[in-house]
Amino acid sequence: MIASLFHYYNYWMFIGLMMIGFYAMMAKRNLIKKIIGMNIFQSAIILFFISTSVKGKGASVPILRDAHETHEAATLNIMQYTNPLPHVLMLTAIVVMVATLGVALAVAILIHRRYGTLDENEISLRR
Amino acid sequence: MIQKSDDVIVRTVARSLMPFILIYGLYVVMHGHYSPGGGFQGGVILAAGFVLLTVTQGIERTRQHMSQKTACVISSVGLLIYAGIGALCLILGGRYLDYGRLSQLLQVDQPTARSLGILGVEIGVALGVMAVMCIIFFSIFAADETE
Amino acid sequence: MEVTLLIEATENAFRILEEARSHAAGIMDTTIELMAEEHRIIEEKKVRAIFTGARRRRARFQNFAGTACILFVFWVLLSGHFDLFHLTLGGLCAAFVAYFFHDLLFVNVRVGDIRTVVWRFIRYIPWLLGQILIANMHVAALVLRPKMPIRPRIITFKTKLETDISRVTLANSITLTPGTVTIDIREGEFYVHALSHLVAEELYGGEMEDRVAHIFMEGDHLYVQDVLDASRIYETLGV
Amino acid sequence: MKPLYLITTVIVGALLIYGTLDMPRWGDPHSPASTHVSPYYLQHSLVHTATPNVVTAVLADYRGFDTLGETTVIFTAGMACILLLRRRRKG
Amino acid sequence: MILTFDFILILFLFISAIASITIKDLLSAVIILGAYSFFMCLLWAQMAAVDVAFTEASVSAGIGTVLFIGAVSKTERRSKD
Amino acid sequence: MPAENAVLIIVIPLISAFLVPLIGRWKRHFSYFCTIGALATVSLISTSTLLKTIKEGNIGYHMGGWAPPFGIELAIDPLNAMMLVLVSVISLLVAVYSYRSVDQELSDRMVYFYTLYLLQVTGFAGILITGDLFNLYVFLEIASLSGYALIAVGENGAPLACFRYIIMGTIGASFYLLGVGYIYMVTGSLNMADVHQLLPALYDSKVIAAALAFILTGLGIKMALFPLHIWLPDAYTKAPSASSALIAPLMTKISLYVMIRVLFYVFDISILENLFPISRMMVWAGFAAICGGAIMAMAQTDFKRMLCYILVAEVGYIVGGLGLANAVAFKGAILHMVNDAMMTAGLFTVAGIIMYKIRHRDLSDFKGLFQTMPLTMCAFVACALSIIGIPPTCGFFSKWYLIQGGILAMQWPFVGALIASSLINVFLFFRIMEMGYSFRPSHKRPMAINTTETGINEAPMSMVIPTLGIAASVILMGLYNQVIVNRIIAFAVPMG
Repeated sequence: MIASLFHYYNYWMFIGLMMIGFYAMMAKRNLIKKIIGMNIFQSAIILFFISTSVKGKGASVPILRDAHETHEAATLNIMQYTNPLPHVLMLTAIVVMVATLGVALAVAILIHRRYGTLDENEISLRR
Repeated sequence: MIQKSDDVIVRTVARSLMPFILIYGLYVVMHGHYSPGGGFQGGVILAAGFVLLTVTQGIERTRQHMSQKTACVISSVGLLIYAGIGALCLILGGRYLDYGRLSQLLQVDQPTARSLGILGVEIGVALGVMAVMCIIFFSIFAADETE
Repeated sequence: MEVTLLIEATENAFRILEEARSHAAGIMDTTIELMAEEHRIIEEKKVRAIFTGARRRRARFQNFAGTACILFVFWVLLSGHFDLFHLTLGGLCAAFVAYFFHDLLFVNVRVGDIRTVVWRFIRYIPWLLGQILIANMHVAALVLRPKMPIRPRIITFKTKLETDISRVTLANSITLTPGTVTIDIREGEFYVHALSHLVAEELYGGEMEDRVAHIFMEGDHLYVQDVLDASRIYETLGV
Repeated sequence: MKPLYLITTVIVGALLIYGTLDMPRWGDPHSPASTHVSPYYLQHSLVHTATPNVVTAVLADYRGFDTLGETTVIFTAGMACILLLRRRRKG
Repeated sequence: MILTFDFILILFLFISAIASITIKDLLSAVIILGAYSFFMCLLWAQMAAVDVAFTEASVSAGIGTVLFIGAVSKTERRSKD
Repeated sequence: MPAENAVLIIVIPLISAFLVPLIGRWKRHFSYFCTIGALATVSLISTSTLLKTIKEGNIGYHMGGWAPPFGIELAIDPLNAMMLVLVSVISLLVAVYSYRSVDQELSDRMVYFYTLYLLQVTGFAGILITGDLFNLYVFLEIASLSGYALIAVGENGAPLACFRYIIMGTIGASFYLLGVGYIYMVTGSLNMADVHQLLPALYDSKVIAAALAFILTGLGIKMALFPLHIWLPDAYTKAPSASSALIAPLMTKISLYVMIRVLFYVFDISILENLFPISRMMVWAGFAAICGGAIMAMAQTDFKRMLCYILVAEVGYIVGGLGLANAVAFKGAILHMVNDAMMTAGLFTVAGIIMYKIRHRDLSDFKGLFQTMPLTMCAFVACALSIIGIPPTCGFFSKWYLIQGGILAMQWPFVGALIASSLINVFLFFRIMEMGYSFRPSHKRPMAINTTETGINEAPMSMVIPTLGIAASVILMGLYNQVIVNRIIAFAVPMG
């Protein structure tokens, strides 16, 4: 159990962060708070993906050190570089995150223009 | 409406810092091959330069360099560069986004052609991201005024 | 009877004279006004010509070239790739940014000659570094003394500098010097936080302000540095 | 309503933790994620694309279509902001 | 892998995440969210994902926070929860 | 260049979406013609692709020339070729239809509306065509983001409804992404075909169970499966009529398609029995959705809102049909997916026309419409009969397959719910038709001002003709349903 805790703590950390964001998305009544929760939620998912790319001790940034590295040398050195694929995916996910953020904030401003408040309870009263 | 900052130090320093921010953004875009960075990061840094210009010099001054309309055009052009490079590869007889085909056009070997293709794509991405970030920023910050 | 007639005639004559004189004075006044107006218009035209015509174009080109050079040096410092391809890219980028944003680093409307300003600015830097060194020693001495005789205070003084850029240079120079921090500039009034009385004394002396004014060639004042420069010339002339 | 949300959160979290129990342990260099596809990129990116930064090579070339999509996402967000926040001209 | 550094970062992450969703002043919440993004970016840089960390630092901690501040200043600063 | 067709289907709307803001800056109305042109081309290309896949089999297009597990693959089989035709045709018809209502509702922002419209179609096409799990997420986000914007420009309550949709939709997409992450963790691949080969060895792993649960929940939110449907009625009711006519029929169907894709092409058909009682759960979810949707639909007085709840019920049919896990029900589910997209598109366009003419869409506003708007009501009747399931229309055949499948699988509650909801639909639509026939037009209505002597006051032809086209295709698809089932769907059914 202790061993598994040691091996998996990183996954569980991301799950904890994600649940904080998830709870804020559902339970908070202020719309900006919901968007903050959304941001936390999505970046925790990105943290999970990044943690799949880690390769133990000694693995470093996936930028080939020797710009003239031969094919064979690269094959030998695979363990020295972390896994680049999740990084690529998460670059995409970060951009998607900020795009969603922009649209959500625009809609929140639109709501504030119509109802004069951002609180869900007050909006349902003023409808 | 964003007025210009009333602190003369901030205003002047931000103004003279702006070209350096832009050149740093372009550096990040162009050196994505060798160091961390690339179109998105560079584009966002470029956009951050305009954000700095707006919050220090006021929105009127910024409009001389980047207005909502210009940003709209630039974003379309940036994305057209990306999609157009892909389509160019298609026209040259390869698969979509197969930059290796550009080697016939540029008279270089395949890996270099791919590297140049990546550079072109990154420039397109940077233009698009910069313009769109400016659009979002302007629309949110100028939300209560008429155009 | 004649006497009264004579008196009347004299009075009339005087009145006519008076009227003629006032008339003449009026004409003179309007002439002077008109001349002043003309003079002012010519002056204005001259000033506008400075800002719009060939000089402005020249200033713009100087700005563009200066910005491009500085940006290119910055690029080379960042890049670390010295092959032709990357240098060309850097040159293109620098030219691109400089073309669109040449009025940001330097102001387009300017009276003095930019080369002199740059040269004087470069000469200013060693003096500032020396000043910083001295102030460092000073503050270190203050702090290391067991009694720690620091007496923080905010001092204000009115500056005679006029342009934004010179004010900012002065403010940053003050901040760079240990022991003093510029908090705010409001309508020509500097608010500086100083560590002790002695540091403040130096500020009131105003040498730094004079030197900054000298860099940016701000007229109307006689500056210490100008006198020093001139004295050297007179020395060489042997006057 | 709040307890309901809390219960949902706990259930989702528990399901996620249940899923992690069979995963390769953290930082394992021999996990499938690090051995199936990604070594190919590390080996070949320099030969194929002359780009030492593997992330850039994968981003713009091997998975270039993803990046096109992602740029389109950003473009969509920009158009959406204009569409939503633009106000009619007065007069 | 510097384990202590990792733990401290994760601790900060949790603190800032909880703080940003509980604080009632929205502007502070947004700034704390920026700090959260920044800690996240440090954590990723520590996991050797430099590109992603760079992107997060510029996109999420930079522009994202600016957009949030814009939205808060255009709407309202107080929140009831 | 036949293989290039696959990528052109995505690239043409994409490039024209980038061109539309530039052209629209020059002449505003050209954006509309540009949209029409792009969508017409896409319809032609996708039709030819469908014919080609039927004749020659599946197409795999390797993006950038990289072989599948390393690059991104576009995979076309008869099922998604058919969906592509459906999407492109419906979006073309709705685009033609949309001009008048967009001009009325948001004339000054028309350019951006059509840009987002094209991006929406791009997103749909990308979701359908891609063979990569992560690429699917990217296109899902394109479709969702443009959908949010198209919905939020609607009438008064639209931004609030849209905000709920954004929150729910983001949770859904993030759950999908998490599921993909879990799959990637244990397989190391993102290509669907590759994962399909790697997965069977891992079926007893807890990771895969959690991944499947998260993917299905995420897609459930996107397709508005019953307990997760709460965002749908508000959002689609308040949306502008042009965007609701595009998004409402297609978004749910596309999510359903992704679910089919994930369940049967990424996972295996055996997952339905082996992993946990997932098929049982799907049938019950479908049952709950049918009951909930039908009952809520009865309580509505707003026509568009009623349609939204019917949509929820229809999603229930398809999910339940997939859960029945036999060939007949599967055919029925896929056929119903296609049919339902057509008939809901028809009904939403009719709702848009009524909205355009009368500015109201309460059920009471249908009074006397058969006299004033005969063509529109003709289309309405065709689509309504199809929703109810009356023989010559296509809705009957898919329901017939579904009921057969239910009987084969001995799922009596599901069959009962199907029949009951058909009866409820009879009640709902015959009430409207009765109103349309028997009552005189009410006088308080603003449109009754300029009726001609015959009393006909039809909407503009650019709106009516696409609606009639959809109605005609509803009937045609009913008549030729054997062809569709035997030639196309039979290839897609995994259990033969």
